[in-house]
Amino acid sequence: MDLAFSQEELDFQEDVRDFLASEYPLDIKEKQDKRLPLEKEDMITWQKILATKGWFAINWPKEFGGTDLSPTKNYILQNELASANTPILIPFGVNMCGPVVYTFGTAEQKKKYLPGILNSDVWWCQGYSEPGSGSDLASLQTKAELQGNSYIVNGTKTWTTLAQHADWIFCLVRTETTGIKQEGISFLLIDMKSKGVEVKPIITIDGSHEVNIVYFDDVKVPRNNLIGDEGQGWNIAKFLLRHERTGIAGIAALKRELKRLKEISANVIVGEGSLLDDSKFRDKLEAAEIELTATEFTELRTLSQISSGGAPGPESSILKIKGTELQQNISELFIEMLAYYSHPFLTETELGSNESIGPDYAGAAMPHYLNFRKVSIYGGSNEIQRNVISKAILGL
Amino acid sequence: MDLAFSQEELDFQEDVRDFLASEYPLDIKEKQDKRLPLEKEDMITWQKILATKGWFAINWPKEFGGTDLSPTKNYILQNELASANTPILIPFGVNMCGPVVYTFGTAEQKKKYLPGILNSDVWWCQGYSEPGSGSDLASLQTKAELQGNSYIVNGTKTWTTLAQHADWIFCLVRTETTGIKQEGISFLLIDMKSKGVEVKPIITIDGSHEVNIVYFDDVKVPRNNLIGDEGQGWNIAKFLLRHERTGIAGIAALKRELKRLKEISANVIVGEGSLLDDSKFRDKLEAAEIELTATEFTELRTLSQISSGGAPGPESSILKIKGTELQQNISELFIEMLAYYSHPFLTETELGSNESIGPDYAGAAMPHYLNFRKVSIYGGSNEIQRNVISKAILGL
Amino acid sequence: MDFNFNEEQTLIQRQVAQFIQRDYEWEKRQTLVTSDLGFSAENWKTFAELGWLGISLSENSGGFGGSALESMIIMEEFGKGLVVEPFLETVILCSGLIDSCGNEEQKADLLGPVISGEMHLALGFTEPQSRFNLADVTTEAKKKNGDYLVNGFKSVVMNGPNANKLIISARTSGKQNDKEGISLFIIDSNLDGVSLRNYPTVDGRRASEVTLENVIVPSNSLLSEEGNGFQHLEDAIDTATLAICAEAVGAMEVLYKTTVEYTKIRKQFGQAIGKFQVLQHRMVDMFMEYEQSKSLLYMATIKNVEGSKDAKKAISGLKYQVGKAAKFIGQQSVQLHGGMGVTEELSVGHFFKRLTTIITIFGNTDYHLKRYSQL
Amino acid sequence: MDFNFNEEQTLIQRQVAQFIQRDYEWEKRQTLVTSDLGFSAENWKTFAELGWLGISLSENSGGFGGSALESMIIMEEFGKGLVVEPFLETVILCSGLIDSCGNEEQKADLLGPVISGEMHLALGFTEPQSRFNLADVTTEAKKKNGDYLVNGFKSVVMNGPNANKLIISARTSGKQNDKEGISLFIIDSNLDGVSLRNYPTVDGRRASEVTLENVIVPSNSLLSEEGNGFQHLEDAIDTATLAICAEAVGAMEVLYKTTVEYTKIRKQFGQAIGKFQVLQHRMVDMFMEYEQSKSLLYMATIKNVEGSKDAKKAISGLKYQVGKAAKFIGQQSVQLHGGMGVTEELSVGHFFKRLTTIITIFGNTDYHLKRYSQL
Repeated sequence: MDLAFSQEELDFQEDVRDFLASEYPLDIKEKQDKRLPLEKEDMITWQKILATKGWFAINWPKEFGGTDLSPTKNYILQNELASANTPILIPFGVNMCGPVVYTFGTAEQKKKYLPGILNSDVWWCQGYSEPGSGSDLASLQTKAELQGNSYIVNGTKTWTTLAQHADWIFCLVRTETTGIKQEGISFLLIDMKSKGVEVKPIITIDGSHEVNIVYFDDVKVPRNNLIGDEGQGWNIAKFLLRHERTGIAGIAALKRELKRLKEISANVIVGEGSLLDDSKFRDKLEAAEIELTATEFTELRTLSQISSGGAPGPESSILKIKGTELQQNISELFIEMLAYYSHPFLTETELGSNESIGPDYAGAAMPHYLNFRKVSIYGGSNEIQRNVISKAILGL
Repeated sequence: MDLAFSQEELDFQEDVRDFLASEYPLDIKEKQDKRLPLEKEDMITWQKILATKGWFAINWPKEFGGTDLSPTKNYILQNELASANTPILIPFGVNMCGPVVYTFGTAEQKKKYLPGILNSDVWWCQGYSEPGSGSDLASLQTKAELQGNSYIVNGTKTWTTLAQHADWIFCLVRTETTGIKQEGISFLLIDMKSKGVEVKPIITIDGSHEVNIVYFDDVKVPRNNLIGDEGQGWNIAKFLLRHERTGIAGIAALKRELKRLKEISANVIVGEGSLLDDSKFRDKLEAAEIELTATEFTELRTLSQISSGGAPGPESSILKIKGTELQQNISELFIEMLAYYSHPFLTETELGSNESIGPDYAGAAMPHYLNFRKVSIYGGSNEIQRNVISKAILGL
Repeated sequence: MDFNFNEEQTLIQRQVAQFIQRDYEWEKRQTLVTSDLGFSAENWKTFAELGWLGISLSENSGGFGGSALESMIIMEEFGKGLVVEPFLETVILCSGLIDSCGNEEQKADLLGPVISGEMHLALGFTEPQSRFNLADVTTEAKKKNGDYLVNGFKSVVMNGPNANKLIISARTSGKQNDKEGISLFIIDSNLDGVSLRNYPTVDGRRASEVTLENVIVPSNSLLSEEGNGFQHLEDAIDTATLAICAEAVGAMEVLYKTTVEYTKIRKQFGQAIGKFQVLQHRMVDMFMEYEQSKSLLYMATIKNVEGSKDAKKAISGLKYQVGKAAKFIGQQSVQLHGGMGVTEELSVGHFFKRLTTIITIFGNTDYHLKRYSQL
Repeated sequence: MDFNFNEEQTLIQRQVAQFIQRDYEWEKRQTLVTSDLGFSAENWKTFAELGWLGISLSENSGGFGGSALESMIIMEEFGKGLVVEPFLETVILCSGLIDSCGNEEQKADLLGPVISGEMHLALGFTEPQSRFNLADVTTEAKKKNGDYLVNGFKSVVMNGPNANKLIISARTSGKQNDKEGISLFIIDSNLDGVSLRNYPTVDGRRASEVTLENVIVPSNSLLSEEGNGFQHLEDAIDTATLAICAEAVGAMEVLYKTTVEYTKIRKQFGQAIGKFQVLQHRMVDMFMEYEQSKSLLYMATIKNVEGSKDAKKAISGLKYQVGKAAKFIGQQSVQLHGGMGVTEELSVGHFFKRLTTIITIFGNTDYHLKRYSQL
């Protein structure tokens, strides 16, 4: 047992820091530091910069153009990126569609789709949820009927993150309506420019347009856009869920936010001292820090098991639960810290105009708090995660 | 809306205080103040003293020898008794068997059983739970078969509080094994001196002997010991549960204990100040006090509804939940206050010998904490109470 | 002891409830929120006509001589409709303050127009550094030629954009955080040197940052006496805390009930999600938090009406409980509504946002637990 | 980074686990608890024979040169068996202290017999008023004729009844609560003026109130140097805190698993209670509290072995988490066992009682959160 980094790992850490110091574009950094929304171009620019060092498709096997970074180096990289507050990567291409294509796709499909993901030229979104399906994903109704060499797709997907920017969508669709509902699901790639695809924004309580409804009205999709066999969609989705959850705790970003909270609250004056000297506030902050450290080491123990040959199992549900609880908890502490100054509610444009109400860190706090209500709902609600642990680990 | 007492009520309060000052026996008071266990005789003595003022069977209608005290006077009485730390009354006779007999019994049964309850000459215990039945009371198996003019009772009751002192037991027994399980249950009174009744102690984790297993082996019980009709037992039990829960929150005793905790902790030195000055400890104490006040006023609102003609409904489940949570919470704060001095674990005899380890209030704290684990389990566990509210109030 | 409303109070409750049900449909409310004014001038006229604007003011100010009990009744019903009209700010907070410590002239000048619906008021009692400490006042008022020269800054002034007059706390003597030396001034929003930056708040209301730069305020704008404003200010905030807690109790009732009903309809895995025991127990906890809040609301309100000596302590206990309950019920209502709970479309998110600001307004949960402990 | 045990460590773990399973049946343990000694002398001999008593002591003291990692492994397994033998007190707390700051003679005199199983030790580090403050020492030691004259009182001295020697903290200079001026003395329990009142504790162990009345202690009984005992004491308590947290993690594992298995068998309303979602989710929370505790245990132990600069902070974070988890898992295990959970008969109540004392020992949850914050 040891926690120390090897010399090689320390060198790698140095390398990442140097890279960030020289390559992280200042305009993007400024937006990030002010918690302002990024443009699509900002996100793509940053992904392309990361790709130059091979730090974009870090989990992909080398044969498909990935880096296959060791868990420890990955841990170091994530910590450095988060600590520098670089943009989060849009996971739908690189962490979701990519792995599905190189794992289940044909040689032709790999050739067609992987390069666009690797170089961030193609923006993907995810077509899973439907109105009414919620956590019961398998109840999905979007139908794909084979007619000749094409599927005719009809139905509605919802909560589709950043679909407004997307070139392609990967969908779970129903190719069979009889039998066990899971077995009638297939995994289909659809060009967003196809006739019959319509995207409608959903505005959320934080005032932002992040998610969408996507309508499919007699959309014609070539048969060879199917990944794997018909009826294999549910297995592919489960494969993805397992892989997605490792790292879902978002530890590195949480560490950064907690540090920021601590620094700011040390300068908020309350009575004779600072808010950080206030025992009630500080207790909550320190308790969150301990929980965060525990979650970090639970993740590291899980990674260590994977390194020793184990597969990521239902343990990753702990990381989803604890990580999202911490995200919500810390965003709530920002509100507590700001008190009345969390109430002004400017539009994104106003926020970007440098005319903040109150301290410059105030404007984004409430939108973040509101936006983070979603994290215990999506990706399998935390109630579902507890069901998973109950069944798969405790055997109940 | 008002909270003020009328002059008559204030006079009543004065009356109770005078009575306590002159009539509360010093030897019992001393045991109570030291949190030492009482003898059976102590409990009977105190009940008889209360009865002289008509403050024993306060809820009974006057025609059966009760006082039928108004809710507000009852509130005043309970507060004064608890504040003087008088012994709790054993409820099985006066609050349970009595109301059942005068509500469901025949004239003959009333004549036979009520006087012994009123004058505390007959000690009753309750035969409900069985090994295996737990919160699922209706699954009880103790059988009563009619043979001529007698029931032959076979089975086992458990968690029978203070059965070691009891003269009589009121039991739920199964007189019918087919059909809906609730409808085969009857309410039967059994003389503990009957042949075939055996009492075995259960020692609990606090080291005390409070509960028992009671075995019935071919016990012959006269047919006219049946209350109501055969099969009416479940309805009688439900009637009792509803009445039992009002006042179950034990607000008055909780107020006394919280006050005591506050007084003692103000004298426990921590660093420069007292434990009560310690923000973390004090926060818990104050939060408990607010919750206690809220529960008190929830109870008063419920009583006010009853006074205005409403029946005690499932709202009383809130009082059971909040009251027991507070009992457990406050007993836990005593442990926190005592720190290491909560660990010595003397027998009841040693505790009574004035040779306490640490401060004299220390010895009873851990036994109380351990003993109070039961309060969220018995009388319908707090999980069951939430099921009740969910169904009966929320309609889920 | 008696927990029933009298006949008159029952009547008011029914009247307000009827207004919410009949005249305050959700879609209409949503258009008000995004309108220029931010609420309905027509509704305000209705409030005036029905006498609600004067109900809690003393008879000698032209009001109906009601008490915090009547305000509680109105605010609890307003909470159920998520009413955005600035009743709390204009009537309870500012008019209540003037009613309790203004002189006859001020009462006549201001409260008449308030009661008839022609005047709006706002209270500037916080500064960027002050948090919940009402005594933390750096805005200065200096005597000059018989007038006062006021300089300073008031932050997040609720209803600021709509107010004809502002009441602000300013320091006429003493040091920052001294309770002595704080004075209250009624300032016309149009005075030279008063500038407002107006903005919407997350709960669909409006507030302002108020800059005061060499504002010359005539001495008859002083409320009560110079230097003794703190106690009046604290009392007014306490009364308003009761009222906002009543609003929260109303909002929590709607929110927990809406959630219960939603879970009876919403199906997952082939059954209504309200059949899942975990969600049932959570809703039971929501229900209990609501009931406990309501109990303390009634208790604290009656104690205040009766002038009990622990009335202020009761208010802090109440605000603590309401803060705790509002957070739990708000967050869990969103959670149990799933994705729909975070959309602008459903009312649940808006109730959640108002409950979120109520937690902070007049002191958050931590602040009031501490105050409870100190009183 | 690596979270795996090495071969030797894996071996120890298996050996201890085997002992618990084969030689520490529940009924046998229960007879030990009520026996005169309070544990098994035979088991202690076995510990000595298997080398466990010297495993964490340095080689120059005759030990095997292991670290807190080996102690953690043993204590985690001991926790699973609810072992009552005073390994924590004699070996980890006292021998560790002597090993780290005793002189050669003291090590030879005391640690040899400890390792061979012939010597028991106890540490008197608390006084009735001291709570968790190790520097709050009023017991006095005054130089007199080359010896020390010791007067004072040590409370709840764990393993006191069984100890051949006591190590106590006493003040040789300074004021109450000063960290400077505290000295550590090795005192023979039989010395004139030493009197013990022995009693059982709620977790089935033994402790003593120790009165020291004009006890003449020879100067070679001084551990380390006069007046500098505090740092050694604190280090020893920190090491012991790691160990008792390992015990708690072992106990919590058994407790949550026992509860899960019980709910699979126990039927109510016609089904296993483990099918009720509310209980399922509660057990998931118990499981997660256990896992989080285990993660911090490993982290804090490794940081201590590696001598990391935030090692002490990690220990306080760990004890906080363990305290929180032990309370939740302990209380809920009893709750989910229903009435059976509160009987002396089942093991669950005994695990609960030990976890309850562990929460307090070496500082409770509040204390360690505060210390975490200050470090």
